[in-house]
Amino acid sequence: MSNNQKKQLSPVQQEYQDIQKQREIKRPVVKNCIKAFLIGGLICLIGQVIQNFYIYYFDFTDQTAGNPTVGTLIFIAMLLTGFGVYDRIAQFGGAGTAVPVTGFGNAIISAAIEHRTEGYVLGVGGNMFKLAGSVIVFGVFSAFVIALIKTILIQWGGL
Amino acid sequence: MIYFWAFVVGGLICVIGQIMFDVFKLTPGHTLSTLVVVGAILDGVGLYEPLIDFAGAGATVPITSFGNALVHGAMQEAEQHGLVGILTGVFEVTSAGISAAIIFGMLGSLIFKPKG
Amino acid sequence: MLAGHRTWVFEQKPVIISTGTVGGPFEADGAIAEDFDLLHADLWLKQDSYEKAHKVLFEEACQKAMEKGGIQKEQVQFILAGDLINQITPTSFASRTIGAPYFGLFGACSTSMEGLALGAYIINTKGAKYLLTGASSHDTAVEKQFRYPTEYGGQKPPTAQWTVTGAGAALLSDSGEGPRVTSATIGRVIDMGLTDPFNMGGAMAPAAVDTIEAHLTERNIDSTYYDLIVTGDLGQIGQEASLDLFKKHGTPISKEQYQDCGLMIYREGQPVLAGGSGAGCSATVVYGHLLNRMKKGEFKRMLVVATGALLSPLSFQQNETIPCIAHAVSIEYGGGQ
Amino acid sequence: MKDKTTKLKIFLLIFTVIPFGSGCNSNQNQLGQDHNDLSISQVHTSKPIDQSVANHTKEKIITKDGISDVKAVNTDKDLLVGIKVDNFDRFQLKNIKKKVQSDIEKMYPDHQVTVSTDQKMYWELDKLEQRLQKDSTNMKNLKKDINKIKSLMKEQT
Repeated sequence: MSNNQKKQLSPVQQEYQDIQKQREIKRPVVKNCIKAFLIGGLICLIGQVIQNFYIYYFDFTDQTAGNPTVGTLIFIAMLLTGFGVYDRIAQFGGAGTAVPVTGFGNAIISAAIEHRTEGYVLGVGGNMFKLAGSVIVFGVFSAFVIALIKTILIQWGGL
Repeated sequence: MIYFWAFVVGGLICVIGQIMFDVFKLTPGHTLSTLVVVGAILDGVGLYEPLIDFAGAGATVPITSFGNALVHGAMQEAEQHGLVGILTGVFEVTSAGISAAIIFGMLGSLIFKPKG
Repeated sequence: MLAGHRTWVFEQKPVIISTGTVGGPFEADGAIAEDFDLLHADLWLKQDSYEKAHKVLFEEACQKAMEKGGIQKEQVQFILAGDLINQITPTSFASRTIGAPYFGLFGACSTSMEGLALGAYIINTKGAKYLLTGASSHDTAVEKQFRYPTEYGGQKPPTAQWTVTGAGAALLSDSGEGPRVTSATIGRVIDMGLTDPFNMGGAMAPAAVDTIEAHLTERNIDSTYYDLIVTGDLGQIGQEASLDLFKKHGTPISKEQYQDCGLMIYREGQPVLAGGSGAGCSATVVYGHLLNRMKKGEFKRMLVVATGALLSPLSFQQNETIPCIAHAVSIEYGGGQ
Repeated sequence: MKDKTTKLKIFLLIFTVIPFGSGCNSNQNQLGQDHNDLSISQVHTSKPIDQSVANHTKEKIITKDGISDVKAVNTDKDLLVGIKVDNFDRFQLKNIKKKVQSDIEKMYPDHQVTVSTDQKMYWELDKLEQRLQKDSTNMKNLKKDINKIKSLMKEQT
């Protein structure tokens, strides 16, 4: 992709891009990965604590405790997003805050809060899935395809 | 011990996300969509369930589990109702996450203003 | 009048008789807070949306400029201004309040100097006696439009720049006391094929270099003519990359005289990554900080080169590259008038 | 300035993480000892509810690979077994469960056997065992508890 674009560049453009590249501040990949590992791991750990709490004190099993756990994590994400803390943690944690389900919640909640000024129907309702929508779309579609293939294979295997 | 593995596995999945951000320069949207599809594929080949058994929340909290849960719901219904079940069952398992996000999103927009 | 292809030399030397600058909380914490006429502790400015707050920013900047210049709003003949929001509504709505005839300008972050160049041209040809020009930006309103919701936890890479919350306006006239606009060079749209919307400085640097070099050649002067050449918001990367380009082209520009508004506005330690940006960045720094220093006699001649990245969220998503522009305006004060 | 604060943050994080790691380790040691001594909880076999079936099951199951602890409770009809599997053996959780289930079913064909690797099962059976040990339950309550656990285990998602 980027190679194709590179080929269309004029020599002047190419030359400048090389100069620019040297001056570009490199992303601290290793440092970012360590931060993502710690923050992401911490969120999952908190998730595990919540999950065990639900299993131990309420009538949930390993199988069924996932839902209340996700709900609780998204609730926490809502509070942190609303108080303007989540984006600060995210600047530090990077993918560590984006990949867990709290990041999914943050994407939806931040869009909802942001577009409140455009009204509840068109603003909040219409923009809520602005960021997280693609996750649902690709998740559902790929799940459909995979389940379809699997079901057909099972049925053929059965035949 | 489950806490330790939840931390490590969850952290590692996030590291994969960070590498997609920083090395491949993908937007969060692209990264998360890819991870969801990967989760769905892993479940399709039967690898995600053992990972959940092993790492607990380390595998269920990252967004990859979303893809896993979508496939799971579809497969459950498919076993009972055949091919039509795939359509009806997709949201069966994941509905909690999505509805929680919608409800808290709406609540959040009632309570909070963006802080900037 | 016209020197070369794209440089105007203003014989009448239009005067900037007064300016008004308004900033937000983040700028109040910055390096040049004392140079703002008005600082707000609240990003909302008591409005119910960021866009409305954005409008108020520019209204207040114009108000301040008129107040300091001792001019009633009925006397203002034109407004030439713009911002970054879709269809530049904040500026248009602010102009509705002021009620003067209005040119809405869009040059992304170069709008401030685009307005000053055009305004000086109008004054120079006696098209008006008093006119207002300026630009504004509001951090969260711009973020909302160009990037993600403000509360979304997207990690910004170190090449990203922080959009300034602020508005700067200048009142121009054909006579009076104050710094004078002596010439302007209008920029071409330059595209070096960069695509990273989180690295504007790197994309805009060639445009700044192109305009500065055109300006020097067409006015037939040396870079030493200016005490200060200040770019709009190239940030750290853009500044270094443009210095590399000057070196390569053999244009002698020293590091000391070459500065950047985006690097001046915030102090060290603020989380602005590669520097400030936004239409309000060059407007507030030039109309506030730099003109104040000029009036104190710290320097006499400066060339302001406001740079703009002409992209939209749509063009970025359609994999378009980022075209950029830079307009240069020379401002002189004291000495040989 | 900025760098220092970020470094500090990292240190803080590491310090919060270390206790978790070490906590886990000590836990593991305990479990290991449990395993070595085969010190599974024994519940007395006398009246009113004979737990010899459960006890015997536990003795058998604990010796299997990958299983670090077992809890079991029985009535005249039901036999509930909660097993705990640790570390990398958890990848084989489903297989281990299946094997244990079929083994116990062979041992006690007259009982309806429910085996689970679920935490909930383990904890609930633990509570039941303690109650049985203290004689603070009777046949009726025990059956009620067991039915409740069984219905919980049937719930999916």
